[in-house]
Amino acid sequence: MRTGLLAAVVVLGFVLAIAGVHAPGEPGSLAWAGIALTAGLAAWLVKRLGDLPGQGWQALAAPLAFGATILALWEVLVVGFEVPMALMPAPSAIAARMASGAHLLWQDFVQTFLKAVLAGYAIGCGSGFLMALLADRVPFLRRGLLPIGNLVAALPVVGIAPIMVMWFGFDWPSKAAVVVAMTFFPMLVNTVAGLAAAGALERDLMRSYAAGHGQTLLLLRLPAALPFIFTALKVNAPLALIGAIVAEFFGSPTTGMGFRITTEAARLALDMVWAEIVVAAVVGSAFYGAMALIERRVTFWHPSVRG
Amino acid sequence: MRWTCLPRGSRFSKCRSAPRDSGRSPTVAEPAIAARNLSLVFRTNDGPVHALSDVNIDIAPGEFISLIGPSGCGKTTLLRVIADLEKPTGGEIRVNGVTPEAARLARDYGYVFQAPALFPWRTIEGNVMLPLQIMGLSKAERQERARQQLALVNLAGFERKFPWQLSGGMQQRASIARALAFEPKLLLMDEPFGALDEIVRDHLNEQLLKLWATTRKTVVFVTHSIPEAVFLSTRIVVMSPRPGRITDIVDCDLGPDRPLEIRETPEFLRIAQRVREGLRAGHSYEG
Amino acid sequence: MRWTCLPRGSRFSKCRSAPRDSGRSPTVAEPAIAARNLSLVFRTNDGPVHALSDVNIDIAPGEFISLIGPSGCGKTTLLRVIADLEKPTGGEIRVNGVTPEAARLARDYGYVFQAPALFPWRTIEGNVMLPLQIMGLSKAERQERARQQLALVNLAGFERKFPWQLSGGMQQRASIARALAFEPKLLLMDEPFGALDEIVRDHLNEQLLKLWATTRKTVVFVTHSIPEAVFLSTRIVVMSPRPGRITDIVDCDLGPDRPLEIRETPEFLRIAQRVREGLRAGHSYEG
Amino acid sequence: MRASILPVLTVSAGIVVLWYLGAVWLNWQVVWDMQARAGHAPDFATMVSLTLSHARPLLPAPHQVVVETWNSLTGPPITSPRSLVNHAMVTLSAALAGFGLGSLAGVLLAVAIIHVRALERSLMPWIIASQAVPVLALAPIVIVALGALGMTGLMPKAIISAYLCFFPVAIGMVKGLAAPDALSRDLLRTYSATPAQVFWTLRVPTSLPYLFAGLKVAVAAAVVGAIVAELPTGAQAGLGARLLAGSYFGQTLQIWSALTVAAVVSATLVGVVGLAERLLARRMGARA
Amino acid sequence: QERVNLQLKWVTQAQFAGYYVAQARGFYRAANLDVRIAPGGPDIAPPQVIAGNRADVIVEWMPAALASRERGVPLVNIAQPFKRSGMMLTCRAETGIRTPADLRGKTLGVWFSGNEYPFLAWMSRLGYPTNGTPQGVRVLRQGFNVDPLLQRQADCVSTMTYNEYWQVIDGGFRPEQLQVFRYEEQGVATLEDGLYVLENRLTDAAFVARMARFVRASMQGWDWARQNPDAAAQIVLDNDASGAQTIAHQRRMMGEIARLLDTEGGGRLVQADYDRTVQTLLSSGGDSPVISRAPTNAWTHAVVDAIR
Ligand SMILES: Nc1ncnc2c1ncn2[C@@H]1O[C@H](COP(=O)(O)OP(=O)(O)OP(=O)(O)O)[C@@H](O)[C@H]1O
Ligand SMILES: Nc1ncnc2c1ncn2[C@@H]1O[C@H](COP(=O)(O)OP(=O)(O)OP(=O)(O)O)[C@@H](O)[C@H]1O
Ligand SMILES: Cc1ncc(C[n+]2csc(CCO)c2C)c(N)n1
Ligand SMILES: [Mg+2]
Ligand SMILES: [Mg+2]
Repeated sequence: MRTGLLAAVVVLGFVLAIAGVHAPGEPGSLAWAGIALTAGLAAWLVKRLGDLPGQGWQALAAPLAFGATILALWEVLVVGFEVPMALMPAPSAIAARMASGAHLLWQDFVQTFLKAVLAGYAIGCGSGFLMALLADRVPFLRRGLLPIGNLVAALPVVGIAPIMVMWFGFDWPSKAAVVVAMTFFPMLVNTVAGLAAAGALERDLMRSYAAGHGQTLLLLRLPAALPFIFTALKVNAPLALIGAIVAEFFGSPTTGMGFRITTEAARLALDMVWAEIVVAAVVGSAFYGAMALIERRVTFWHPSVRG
Repeated sequence: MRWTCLPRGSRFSKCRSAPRDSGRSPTVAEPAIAARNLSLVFRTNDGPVHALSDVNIDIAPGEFISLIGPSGCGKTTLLRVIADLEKPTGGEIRVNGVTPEAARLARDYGYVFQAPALFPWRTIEGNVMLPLQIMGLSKAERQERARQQLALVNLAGFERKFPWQLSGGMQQRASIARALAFEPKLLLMDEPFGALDEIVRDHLNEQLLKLWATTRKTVVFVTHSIPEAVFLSTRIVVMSPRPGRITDIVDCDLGPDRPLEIRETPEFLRIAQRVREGLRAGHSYEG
Repeated sequence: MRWTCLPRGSRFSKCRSAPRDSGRSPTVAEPAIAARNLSLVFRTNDGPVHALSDVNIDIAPGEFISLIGPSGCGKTTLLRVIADLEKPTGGEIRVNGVTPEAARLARDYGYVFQAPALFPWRTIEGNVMLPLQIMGLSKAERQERARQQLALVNLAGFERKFPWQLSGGMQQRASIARALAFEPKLLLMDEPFGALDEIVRDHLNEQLLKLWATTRKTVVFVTHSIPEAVFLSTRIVVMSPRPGRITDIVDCDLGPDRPLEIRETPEFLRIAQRVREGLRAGHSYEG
Repeated sequence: MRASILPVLTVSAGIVVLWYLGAVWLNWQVVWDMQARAGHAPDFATMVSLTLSHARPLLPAPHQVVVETWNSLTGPPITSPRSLVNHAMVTLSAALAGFGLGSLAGVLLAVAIIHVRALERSLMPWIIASQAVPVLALAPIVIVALGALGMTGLMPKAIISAYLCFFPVAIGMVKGLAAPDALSRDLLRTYSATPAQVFWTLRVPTSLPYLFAGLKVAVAAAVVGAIVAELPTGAQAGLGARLLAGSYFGQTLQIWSALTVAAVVSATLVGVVGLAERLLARRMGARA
Repeated sequence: QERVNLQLKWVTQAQFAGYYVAQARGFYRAANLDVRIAPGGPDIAPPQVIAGNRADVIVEWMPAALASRERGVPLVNIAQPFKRSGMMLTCRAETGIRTPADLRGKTLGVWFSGNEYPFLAWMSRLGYPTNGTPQGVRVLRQGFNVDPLLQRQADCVSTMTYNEYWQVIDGGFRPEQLQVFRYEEQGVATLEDGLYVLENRLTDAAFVARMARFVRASMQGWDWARQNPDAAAQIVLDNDASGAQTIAHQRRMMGEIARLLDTEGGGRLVQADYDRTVQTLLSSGGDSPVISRAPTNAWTHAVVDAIR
């Protein structure tokens, strides 16, 4: 109840502030004091919302309130101090641009995420995983392949992106290849660590059944490794997106989020740049969220999930 | 393999100690387990630990052997060596005429560990079905056998629970069901009934005895309960610690039919007393 | 707090059953533990589990209470509720006149879990010192106490080993040493001696009794061994499962001095028999 | 250690053979075109040798990379801008600073998240969102903004590098710090241990495998971050500058030698983290 | 000495030789200036740098400068050392491309990031859509180099007379195997490398005077560089911190750069060139035109006039 009242005050405060800065004339020091007070109240609100029990909408309330506060402050500060668009556009300008450039944003999303990121992520995580299994299966390879895997997989994007463009052309496959290179290593390292996580007694049990390597893997060691594997899947989700976007910097067709960001940035159309960034952030978070959700369902037994 | 013990009452004393260094059972053709001068030393950061030293024993097929001895004397280690979970550092061991490794690969062992070792991501039923799945049984048969075994250990109704939702004793019973479900030739049980109350324990003792009597599996059984050892075994191996070694092997010819009431008979008590003395002798707490 | 039981031989029967729903000890001013209509229901994926139902008991300071009952009847759960590790879903419980949480925050509890729960990255000594470290004792004192307690459970010489280098029983003893080292007001012990052989067990029983007699701690003790319960306790609480509830509370007025030989006395055997009957009555295996 | 030399050599040998085959195959077309334009029609052996010595190959032959790397490492004096050692040091220092900052930030963040539930809920989604923001696109803005705050030189690069590497540490650490089993947590609960005590005696030791997996990923990411951050600073020095200049002038060999050095730097750092992990594990009584 | 921070558009190379020469030969010092030259790179937008107050003056191409102006960074051209455009489209002759009409249906590498407008203007003049339809051309965003041409991923790529063209030659092509289209000759040239400052600072007479000295010393540097190309190339090389440049390439570049310069004019912007640039940009069309209306006050002669 008190929280509701607080929320209402904060919303009213920000509405007034935004209207104030958009109105002609310089905001006075009194106005700034009001804005500072509203921001303080907003922080308190976020804290209260974060302490709410429950799993449903309550879990979303805090981050949303936090985000809305940041956006409101951003709008007020950028408009209030008349920061040029070339340095930092206001959220309202970004929103307007997102609406007017929706078809371009969609086209770029298809090119970068649906094609390059998804393909690269699947192949990269898959191959890191398989490499870990292979190294685990053949001790000889473990000792030989892992150091070299480290070597190859720790290559910087900036270096491989131009080479991938040379090898795989300008379209999305070269971006996917970069994503593969970026996501491979986290998956390799985490899977190797995870495969070592099964308990000694449980291994002995499988041994006493003369379970084959594959059976032990499938029935014991992979389930025990899942928390690690999901850590990699989660880390890789935003990483893959960054990789694809950065790779487009080194040659691309004339669509794609990275293409748009760099060309528009050079023209100082920062509203469009931020529109793409918003899309990237939303897509990256959703991708991560999806992985986290699957993790909760699959590793329900792990203490970190059971609580 | 025939039952080698004499029928009840045919001899005056049914309890006889075998000479220490040849733990040979009277009429053994090919022993199920044969250990010769077995020893095992663990290397640790602060010096070696002599977990087994010069262990000699022959176990005939179909025997029910109990290992008894003070905590830390090497009972678990001996079981682990038999099951090929630990390599001896000296001596020799054969299981069914082959190495422990070959026996393990032939899936001869059913091992009940001292701790339950259930997989948290599997339901109780899933845990009991684990070895059956590994042996490649059909799903229907797996479920049928798991159901039976869970009923045997009185866990019917808990099939769909996860291990952390069970009490300690229930987890241990689930782990017993898991080892029984898969009907191994050789049953290795490490204090399987330690966490159970007297009544369940008696019940499971009877069940185990029945199972053993009908299937004639070879059983190696670790327990701390002298009455339990006497009630179940054909022979009782008494061990003593540091270095872990066999101090006595007590024959226990109570015959195959053992109602619970046998525990009040003088023969029973005499054997128990003998084991108790052996145990006390090898113990550092005496006096 | 004075010892409330009558001296030996002053009454005909030293064993008396308390009425079921008022488990009040005769002369209690402020009970160390008071439970009223305590109940606890676990919600699980396939329906609720009634782990505790309508539990009423008063435990006087300085009492030694044993909980006994079939596997899964809620002994561990009751202990966990007392220790504020589980919140009851109904009823009320006070510990030393305050809530379990307040008692926990006052560091009144020493809890020996059913499983050893040793930290694998700490040596045995490090594990025993853990609570002392948390209580903020000086390093020298920590080491001194750990040494003492490890000697008490006969683990001298294993200070620098890691838990996985110990046998099951040794791990359990380490966990007992850990709980004793920190000298809590209230000792909660969940089958502490389950994995120990008779002789160590007897030894530790005596030690525990000595400790209890000198310090007059309140002890709540879970065991599956009826003789152990009778030997140690001032009262024995018999529980039965599904829903977990108290079926009987058996007084056990054997007085403070209890040599091991007391276990052969008729009074002892009578109490044991009574507990056994209570246990059997609440059990689903009867017949 | 010695046991791994033979396998490494064997696998390396296999890779080198594949690499040579790949070089011939990938460069064939370009070399053939070039020869054709010059009016030559070389035979197979000549073609093979040409594909392995082409100056602007799609895939340079291993020996070309080795020679180029060796020359640029040992040829010019270490202080000269032509020396790869010089560039590697520039990148390494930024990467190490970034790794230090980033892993510290990651750990602190994880600690905060584990202890303050409100933080996890309000902050975590935004941190994840921030990770999906393409650094390279924002790097110029970041550099300009930090420059306005008076930060130049190593710091901006270290910050971008830290930004890339704190995430794997934070995610792994959040998992690891939450990984202690219920029984161990209950034990400390009965002692009424303070959150700090639970943290140091239980959560930290349990989280170490997760932490080290995260650190290994992070240290590699730190190198990538430092390299990426070198571009908007004018790409003057560092392996990133070399990569870019090589790319700009079509000096494939230069790219590959810079890549090789970058990979060796990363792998060495990953190796050092792995070594630290093993040493620590041994102290904590891990089984051999 | 007064400080001047100069932000270049690209990495250290002979394209900026005049500034490096002026510094190395002491022309700036003689003009009582302490000039700090910051090299650029593919993701440095000089207008952003100057808007963030990290530079006093920048080297920029006019399309990008005018675009910034429309987006709130009021850049003003104070001098234009480069008179001609060095940009061209270079095609492999074997593709059969001879005239602009042959470009239909071909794959072309184009620099974006503000450098695409002359190209777009040209295509819209030719009437070719650039969205990949068969009636038009397929456009690739070209990376930093000419590899797409060498590896036949593109039929034509963008090159500068002084730089990328020679990389194509080094890549094994003889000039007669190439077909080049200079933007100058296609009538869509835009002004390159000019000096720009923020408009509001020009109200400060002291700043104008400082810039005047700066421009004069820079033009002195260009003059010297044009007359001593080899020495200028060496000076550039000495300033290359990446260590990736070669002397041969820089000498050749210096030679070509010299042809684009206008040192006699002292850096004075010719209004006709400016008007042509604006015209070209306005005709480049598309959904997102670089400038939507003719800018005002985007250049001034105040600084070059102050030199005298
Ligand atoms: N992995 C190991 N490394 C080092 N020492 C070990 C290891 N495993 C067991 N030991 C030591 O070997 C000895 C025998 O251990 P074992 O587990 O066989 O005893 P146990 O007879 O089963 O005892 P309990 O009845 O307590 O389970 C003990 O002293 C123990 O410390
Ligand atoms: N976390 C849990 N979730 C669901 N059910 C649980 C949970 N913990 C215990 N139970 C159930 O509560 C009941 C009582 O368990 P508890 O552990 O108290 O038994 P116990 O008397 O200690 O048995 P034992 O002697 O076998 O240790 C059991 O039926 C068990 O399945
Ligand atoms: C990504 C990228 N964008 C633009 C250019 C074009 N460019 C910027 S400065 C300059 C002068 C030539 O050296 C040229 C052509 C490029 N090369 N790479
Ligand atoms: Mg054992
Ligand atoms: Mg229990």
